[in-house]
Amino acid sequence: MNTTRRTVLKSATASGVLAGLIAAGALRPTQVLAAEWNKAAFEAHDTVGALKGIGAGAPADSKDLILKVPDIAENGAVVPVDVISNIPNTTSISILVEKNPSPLSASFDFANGALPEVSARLKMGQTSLVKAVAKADGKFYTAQKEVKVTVGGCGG
Amino acid sequence: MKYSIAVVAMLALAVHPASAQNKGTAAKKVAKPPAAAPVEEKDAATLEFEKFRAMMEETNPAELFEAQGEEFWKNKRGHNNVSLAESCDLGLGVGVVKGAYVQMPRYFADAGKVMDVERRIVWCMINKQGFNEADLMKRPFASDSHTPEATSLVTYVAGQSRDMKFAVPLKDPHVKDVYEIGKEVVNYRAGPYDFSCNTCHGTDGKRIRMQNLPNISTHRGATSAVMGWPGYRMTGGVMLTQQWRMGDCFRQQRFPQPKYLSDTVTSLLTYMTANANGATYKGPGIKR
Amino acid sequence: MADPMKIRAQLKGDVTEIRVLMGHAMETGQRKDAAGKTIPPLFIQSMTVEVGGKKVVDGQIGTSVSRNPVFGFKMKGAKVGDKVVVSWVDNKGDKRTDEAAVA
Amino acid sequence: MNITARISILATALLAAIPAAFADGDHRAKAIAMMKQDFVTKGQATADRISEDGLQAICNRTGNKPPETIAKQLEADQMAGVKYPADGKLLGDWKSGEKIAQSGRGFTWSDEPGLPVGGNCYNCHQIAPKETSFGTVGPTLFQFGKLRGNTADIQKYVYSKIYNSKSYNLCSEMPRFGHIGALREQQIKDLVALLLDPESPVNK
Repeated sequence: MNTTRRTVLKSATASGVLAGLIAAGALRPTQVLAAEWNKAAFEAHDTVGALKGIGAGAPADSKDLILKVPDIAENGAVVPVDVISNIPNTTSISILVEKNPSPLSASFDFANGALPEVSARLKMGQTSLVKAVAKADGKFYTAQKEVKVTVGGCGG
Repeated sequence: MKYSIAVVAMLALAVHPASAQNKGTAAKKVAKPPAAAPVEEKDAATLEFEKFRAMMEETNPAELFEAQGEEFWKNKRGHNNVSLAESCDLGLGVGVVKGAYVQMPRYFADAGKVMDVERRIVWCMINKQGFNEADLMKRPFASDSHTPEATSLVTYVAGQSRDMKFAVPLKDPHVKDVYEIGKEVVNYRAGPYDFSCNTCHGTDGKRIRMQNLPNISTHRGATSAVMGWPGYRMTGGVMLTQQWRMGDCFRQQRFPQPKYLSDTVTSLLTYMTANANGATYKGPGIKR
Repeated sequence: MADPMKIRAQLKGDVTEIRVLMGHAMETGQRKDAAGKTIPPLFIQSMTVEVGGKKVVDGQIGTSVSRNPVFGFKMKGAKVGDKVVVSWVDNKGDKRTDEAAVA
Repeated sequence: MNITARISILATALLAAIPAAFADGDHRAKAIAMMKQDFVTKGQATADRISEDGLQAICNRTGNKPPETIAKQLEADQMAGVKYPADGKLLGDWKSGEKIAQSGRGFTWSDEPGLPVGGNCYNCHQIAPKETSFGTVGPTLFQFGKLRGNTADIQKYVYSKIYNSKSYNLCSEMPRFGHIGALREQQIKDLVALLLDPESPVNK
């Protein structure tokens, strides 16, 4: 089903064809709207590449983008990250971990009443900056914080 | 969506008062630690870890295993095609799970033994459902690719004692005897490093690296040692039981391996859980 | 087959909080097994949240999201009883859809 | 007579003379019998590790507080077994000492046998100030040399303490790293340097 949808999206760019499929009930609108996985952005090996991949060349620092992360993560395998955007008309939020092999972790688009905020849990290989990027009115904004990943003992 | 920033910031602080404090400590830390700073930073780190744990416990992946365990408990399974719900007595009557976990280990006359929850569940799987014993012993603990059914079952049964008080029946002389034996196991030094359980867990306020070490001879320490088990372990992302935990302690003690579901492990669990009697169990937890 | 998700959706004032817990290995493709063989990547790539028949969140994720992922979202405009449908698809085409109601 | 033999003779004599206050013989006997049944060899952690040696038996039966006269005698025995480097040099390289102090590997059933083992030092002690993830089972060793100096006597004390902690305190919680062959001579020298070398970050 997933493959079908992709094939349709790739081959049938003519909107008329899509509209026909929707009308015929072959596809639900939401599925049509779902974008292809952004391979270029997620597989980029540095932040510059990842930002370029999501269309955010040089995002501006913003105090209105709130990034909540622990100062020290007890375990790099599970680092809780909360992002809240107070920037008006925010439509998407992405989260990046600078020193991970592929920095882009996740990217969310919001619609239909969703508030521009998200909480997620990420893996971090080492102490690194965590970046949030928000898109609002076609512009990109960013905020960042360092999370220390500690050496573990026994126990747990 | 166009709410004022000030209001949102206030709301954020109200919801997460800790994050406000946190900014204070972070700022202090940046102010360059002098030579003796590590001790101060340790305290900040401990606070930070507690916050981190609280965040993680909001939504604990252990819930996934509780749900699986419930299926395993209620469905007819095994060679005898019977469910544990209709055949297994955890000490409060056949099929009763509510409150069973916090009253174990306990003595089971049908088995002639004091058993902890995992031992009892596996005993029921073998003796009531007709599972093959050797199969259940083969891979008793969770790995990346495999979570034993007994682990999910323990997680489910434990979840059914959430917010109830530990009440290991120490008045039962069988249980008391095993408790006293457990106390001796805790004291016993052996192996190349001369370690006993007490080397790390017999004094208040000690740490290994950043890990706090509960003093299991005290009510407070024993409570923190049994709390949060079974636990979802962030390292590896697997669900693990106290049977695993005790074995891994022995590994780090440089001891040989205790057999799965051994008397030794039951005796330790009896000692620790009974020392925690009266404390309220919070349900399956999350571990480093 | 993939394990069921746990979905919680709660209306507090006029904001609905949605939390989703997914059972998934989220293999990065960089780890090695005991035998030293690389474990191939296996991770959720996309997820959606629909409430009352409308898509509110459309997410794409990579390998660095933790094993057994947890996500939290918030929205306005939902009411008690609205159906919350969460779906994910991983890089091998495995997928899962579960639902809950706003409480 | 070798040391082990001597300890075991002394231990036997002592065990017979242990005051009744220390004896909870019934449950202890049951516990030991039970553990001998329950533990199995895994990897390098062989089942026989569950048996006490003479020193452990004394500490186990006296709540780690053996009568003073006997403790002194046995500590002296442990001290007699400490082997010092043939060249007489006790101060190694603090940089490799730091690495050894960081490592907690060795002797568990999941460790590969034969590899150099770690000192486990940071598990229990604060040492160099840069490492903030340190344990508190043992005392802080920060500024150890700065406070005590780097004299021949101190070097000898540190070397023998790491080699066999029980030569100073019979029921010390610290492993006998040299005595059991866990740390090699050069490793112990490097740890001595970590604690005493004026150039070591411990003493800065």
